[in-house]
Amino acid sequence: MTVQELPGAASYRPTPPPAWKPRTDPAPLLPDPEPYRVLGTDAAADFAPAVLRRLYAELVRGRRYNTQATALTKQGRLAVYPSSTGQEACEVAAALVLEERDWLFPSYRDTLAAVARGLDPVEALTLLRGDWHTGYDPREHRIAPLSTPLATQLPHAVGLAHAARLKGDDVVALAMVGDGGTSEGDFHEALNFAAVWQAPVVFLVQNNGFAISVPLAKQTAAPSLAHKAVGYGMPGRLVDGNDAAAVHQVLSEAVARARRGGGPTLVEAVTYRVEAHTNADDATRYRGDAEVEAWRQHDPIKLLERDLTERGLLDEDGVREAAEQAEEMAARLRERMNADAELDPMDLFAHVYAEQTAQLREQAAQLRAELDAEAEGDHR
Amino acid sequence: MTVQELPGAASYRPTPPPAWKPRTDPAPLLPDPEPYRVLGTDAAADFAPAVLRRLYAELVRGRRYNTQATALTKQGRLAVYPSSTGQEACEVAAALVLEERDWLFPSYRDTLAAVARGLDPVEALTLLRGDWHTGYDPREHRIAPLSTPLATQLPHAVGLAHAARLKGDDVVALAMVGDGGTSEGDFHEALNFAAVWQAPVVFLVQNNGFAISVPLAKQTAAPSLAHKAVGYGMPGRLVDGNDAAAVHQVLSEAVARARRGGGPTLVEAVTYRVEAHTNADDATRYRGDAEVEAWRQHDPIKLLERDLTERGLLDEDGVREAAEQAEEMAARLRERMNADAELDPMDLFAHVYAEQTAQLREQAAQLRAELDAEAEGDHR
Amino acid sequence: MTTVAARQAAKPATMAQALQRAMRDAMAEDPTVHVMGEDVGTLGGVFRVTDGLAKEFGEDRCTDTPLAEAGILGTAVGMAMYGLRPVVEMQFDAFAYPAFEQLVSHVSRMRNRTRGAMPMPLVVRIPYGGGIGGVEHHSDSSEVYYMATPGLHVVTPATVADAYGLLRAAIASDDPVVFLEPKRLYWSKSDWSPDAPAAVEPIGRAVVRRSGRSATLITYGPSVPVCLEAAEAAQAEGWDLEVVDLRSLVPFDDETVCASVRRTGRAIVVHESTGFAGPGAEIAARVTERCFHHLEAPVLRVAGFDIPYPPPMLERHHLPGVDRVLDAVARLQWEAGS
Amino acid sequence: MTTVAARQAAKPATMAQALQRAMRDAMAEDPTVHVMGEDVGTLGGVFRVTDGLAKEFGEDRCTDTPLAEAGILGTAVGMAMYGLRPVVEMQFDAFAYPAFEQLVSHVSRMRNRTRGAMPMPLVVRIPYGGGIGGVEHHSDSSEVYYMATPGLHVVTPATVADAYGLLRAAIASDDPVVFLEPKRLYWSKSDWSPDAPAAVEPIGRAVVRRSGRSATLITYGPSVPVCLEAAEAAQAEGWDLEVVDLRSLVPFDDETVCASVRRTGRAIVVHESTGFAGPGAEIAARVTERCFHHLEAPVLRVAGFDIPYPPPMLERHHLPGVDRVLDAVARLQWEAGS
Ligand SMILES: Cc1ncc(C[n+]2csc(CCOP(=O)(O)OP(=O)(O)O)c2C)c(N)n1
Ligand SMILES: Cc1ncc(C[n+]2csc(CCOP(=O)(O)OP(=O)(O)O)c2C)c(N)n1
Ligand SMILES: [Mg+2]
Ligand SMILES: [Mg+2]
Repeated sequence: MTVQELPGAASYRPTPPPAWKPRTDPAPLLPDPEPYRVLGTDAAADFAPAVLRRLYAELVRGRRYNTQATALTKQGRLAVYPSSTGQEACEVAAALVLEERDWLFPSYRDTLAAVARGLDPVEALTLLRGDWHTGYDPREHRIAPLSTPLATQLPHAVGLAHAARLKGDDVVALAMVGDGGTSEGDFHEALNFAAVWQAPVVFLVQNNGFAISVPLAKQTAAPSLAHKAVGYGMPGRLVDGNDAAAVHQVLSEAVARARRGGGPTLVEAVTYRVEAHTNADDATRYRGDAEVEAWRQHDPIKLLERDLTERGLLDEDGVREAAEQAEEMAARLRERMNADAELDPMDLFAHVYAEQTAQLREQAAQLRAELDAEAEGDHR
Repeated sequence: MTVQELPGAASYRPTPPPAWKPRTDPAPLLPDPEPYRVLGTDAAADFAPAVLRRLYAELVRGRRYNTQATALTKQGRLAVYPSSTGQEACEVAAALVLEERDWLFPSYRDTLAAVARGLDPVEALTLLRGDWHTGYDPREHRIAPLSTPLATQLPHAVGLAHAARLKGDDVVALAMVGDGGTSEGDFHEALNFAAVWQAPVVFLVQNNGFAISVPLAKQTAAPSLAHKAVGYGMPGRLVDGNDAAAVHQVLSEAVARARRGGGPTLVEAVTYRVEAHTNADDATRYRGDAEVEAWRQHDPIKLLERDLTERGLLDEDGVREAAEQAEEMAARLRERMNADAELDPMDLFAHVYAEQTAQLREQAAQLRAELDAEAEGDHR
Repeated sequence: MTTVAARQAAKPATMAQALQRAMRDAMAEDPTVHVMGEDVGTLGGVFRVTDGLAKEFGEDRCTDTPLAEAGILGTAVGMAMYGLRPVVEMQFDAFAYPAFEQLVSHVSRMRNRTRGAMPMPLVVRIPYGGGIGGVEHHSDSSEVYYMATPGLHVVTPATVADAYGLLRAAIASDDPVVFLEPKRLYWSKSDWSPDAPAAVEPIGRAVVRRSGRSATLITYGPSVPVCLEAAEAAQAEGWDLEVVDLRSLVPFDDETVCASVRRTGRAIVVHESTGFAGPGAEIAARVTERCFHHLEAPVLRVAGFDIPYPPPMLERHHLPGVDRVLDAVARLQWEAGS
Repeated sequence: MTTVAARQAAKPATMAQALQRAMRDAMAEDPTVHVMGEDVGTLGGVFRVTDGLAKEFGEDRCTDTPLAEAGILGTAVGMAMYGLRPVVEMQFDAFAYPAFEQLVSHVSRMRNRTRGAMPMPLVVRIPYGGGIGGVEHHSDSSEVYYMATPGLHVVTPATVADAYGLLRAAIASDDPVVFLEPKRLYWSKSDWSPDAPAAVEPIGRAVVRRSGRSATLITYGPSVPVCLEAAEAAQAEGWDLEVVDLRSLVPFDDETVCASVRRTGRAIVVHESTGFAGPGAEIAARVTERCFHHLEAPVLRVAGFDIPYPPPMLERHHLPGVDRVLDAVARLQWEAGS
């Protein structure tokens, strides 16, 4: 059986209008008009307490990670940091819904998702510290390289998921992108390939209201970003991105669907970027405090904390414990990031090709000579 | 009032989920489940007879144009010809719904649309004859250059329509693309810009079942291509692309909507490419005769002829007259295309820049010398 | 254009400010000039080069677009077709690549395709080059891709005054111009008055930034200050270096460059871009073709290594600095000749 | 790999057939090799280069993709990340431009980015060049864009045997290879057996196609036959020309090229691509750097003019033909030297 013959892929057949047949029913593909919520609703009662507790611990750690990383930029220990403060529910849920064999394709903002998946935070921050581009082995962690060209990681996720499926491996890829990234052609092409190939991919759009300074209203006129799904023939789901339980549930369902051969899903998580775009950005230029304040009231940690507390799943000790663990992580991170990275300039030539070309050997020799001269202090 | 403040553009505002407000209603954006039809339905009775007659004459001429152009490839008078035989209803309707001040953005297959709009067929065929790229002044005819990179003309149409609107000109752009072209990133980006800017553009997708050899089922898994519209926040319309009256009506409505500031529309016309992709293609490699035969029964000329005849709007004389006019056009075209194109090789350097650079002057002099030597027969 | 009375005194200004002023003046003079790109409106651009334009001219003249570079350039093509003069900003060098097809397949060919009937008077502004500690994809020197594409002009300023003058000339040009802005010179300052550039020549002329007799350094953009510094340092070692700032890579000013090389008999091309098939290849090849018998030594190239742009902590080893230029000067076979 | 017994007798074959055979053999030997692109499956490609592969190996191994070049290359990247070896077909040169960002920003940098942890063993096959009467956008020589991008190999065959050998080598390579197929040589024929290429060297070696003492023609791909013909014609005028077929533009075989130029003392680079910042610029510059004191004349370039590719009826004036090569040979300052 080829992929083209798998269910779903071929449902759209050109037939002469005289015999026009009903094609894929669009109705089930359309998102609900309201973002799905769990916390504060009846659905919360059914939610596994262990998962909620795990989410809580990770959210608290995640927030601390964000503030620590931002602090490191001020100390010159990171070149730049795009914070996901306020978006931790998405970051953490994306990591937790995956099995070890699955793959995560983060966007440039999603170091936290990588860390929540278990990646060493120092390795996750290598790109942003500036000692190398990718600080980890993507295959070891099944986390694609963090990289800045927006939406370009989405076709990678589709190709990888497709390859895994061709090989018969039970692997799902979860790919993250921002609201701004949905405007790129790569978003379109990735979703289309995924649907045609029925690849086991989940696309998670974090709609945080802005692409740097550009608000969503200048990015799209769609009813919601999730509505884009129907145009590819995949289901679109809209979820409250600050409700960790809801994001976890919607993503889990999408992952399960992909795993059982049901094809891709597009999930739009409505959230908000509480901090500036990066430490280098001045958000006051394009938005007011009132909007930010409103979103701070809808904070993912507060939402979950309230629910857990009300249901007796979290007490003061639990809160303190989570905070302490987060503080420990931050202290370790601070300490390790304060150590200077060990760098070998000759690495510049080491990995351009599998085998160094004669041309690069010449250039490496030149740099070697320069470094030696510099070391001997006899260079100009 | 800036464009961003115009109605529609800003309807999608990020608001915190606690105060989630109803956004653009997706329901009116969704296409009907069946392609819209006029001929053979009650709607035909309401249709202006003059328009139907005009459509008929143009369809007959268009078909003859297609067969003539294909014949010219066999005689070596055209480098290549992508025929729109079977798709004449779309080609002709696209041309007729526009006012003189409007702009047409054809895809590479749509020389017929350009001709139906009034362009000299020899000028329209210049690209395919090979004496130059664009054989006409796009501004004089308000027809963008016919060009092969698929879907790249769509953002041009959006930019032009947007510019006209900024200038306060009452101009609509109609852009054509194939089903295959909808997979390109440029399609996505163009539709998104159009919707955000509420540009007066109509996108006409001719879904003719194939992109060269690739059938629609390998191109998309969407319920229909028209369903892509909702993801951009514009209406999607599905129409029987062989029903000239239906295409004319749906496009007219979309043009009118664009003209009154209502923004862009995506129209999918379901049709069929009856001939091979081009004269160089062998369609038997990828599809059977039965499918082609079924579509021949749903021929746009036959459909319209039947309707007109039944309603007494066309008799044998009318049929003959249309055929004669078409034959005349073909004879003139044949004759003119049989004359060798007049070419000046020095034109190669004439239009690269507004002012020839010194570098090109050098190179032009080199070619001049070569040509002179060649003329004197003293070159090697 | 400006009267003597209206002339402003020269004051310290950054290159970013001069660029902003160039757009502002062009927009004020010509209502068909439109600025567009990601974050160019409300924010004023991530480098603040478009600061204040949206406020002064409205969002329809300085527009925050959706995040899609092919769409930005593609719609700009359509706007130019209707008679506007779009000035497009690509946020960073590597983020211009999605627009490559529109640039190569349409922008560069539209005039030629239509036998001059449909010119493409648009400017693509691209902040380029390294030295600012940017993470991957934020420091590319992509000029050779554009140089190798007939139909485009390719221009890059090295001084505050040229930033203004060249951008005005680019916007005024009836042909498409890829306008490369050296990121690390954005904050370079010099005394400058917006009136001065009335004297700036149209696109296509190189300028001798420093006269010398021993050898010619041919360079442009971010490497101009490096070469000037190297020339100063070389003085101590007995070399009197001439520095030519190309300003325009296309068209190429053979006249100025060759006049210098014929005088000095030795030349080095210096740029940040990778060397292999980089801009220096063309420059060295054409100078050699034209000045062969004046050359005492082969034209050398000092360029970035032939590697992907390095991470911030290693970029100083990649970028051609003063020492690397001086090393090359030393290799110019001084024993051989004059 | 093949035993002597299994060797097949050489028979006339076209370059297109040899390329098809290379993919077929690679797919048969290695189940991770996947062919993908527009129309490569059922149709066998618009040039029939993938003819029969889908039938033999199934549509999952030779896949008709949706019509989106960035998507094709982008998904191929993901497939390579999972351990496959995708062989991607771009239908024509100019239609590879939409994939430019994926190629430059990811394919070329992935190995370096991950310190070797994630190699990109993929091949991008691109039919390129003119001379087939193609309409606009169907005849570009885009090789310099790829040469200027570190991390890519760039390869192009000129013979039927090399078409097989180089494509096998490209598919076997652990690095990304841009494999440029000269369209107008697709139907060129020669006696060839699929066994022979066992002897073909790995990527990176040029070959002397014709020995000579007077001057070296450095060329590749579609211009190789032109140069060989020119060399024959030159014989009559008393010039004994050597012809070097580069085969691999990256890595560049300085050894073979420079050995030849040092011997002959004169060199001309010949290619279809536009000259300005074209491949010949690098070749001329590096040959000059390395062989300066052996050169009796500057290295000349015979290239396409610096214009957008012409319409079919005018392309013969643009393409470097035998006459233009001979004119350049005549300009090699014969009075000056040896
Ligand atoms: C292809 C590309 N274009 C432009 C940029 C510059 N840029 C970096 S982040 C950003 C905004 C991204 O917005 P969004 O996708 O909403 O993600 P968010 O920053 O909100 O997480 C832009 C324009 C880029 N990184 N890549
Ligand atoms: C960007 C680009 N990629 C590939 C091609 C090669 N090509 C020419 S026509 C065609 C198929 C187009 O199919 P569709 O969009 O459905 O239009 P149709 O031919 O059916 O009118 C392809 C792949 C091209 N012209 N442009
Ligand atoms: Mg965002
Ligand atoms: Mg089609």
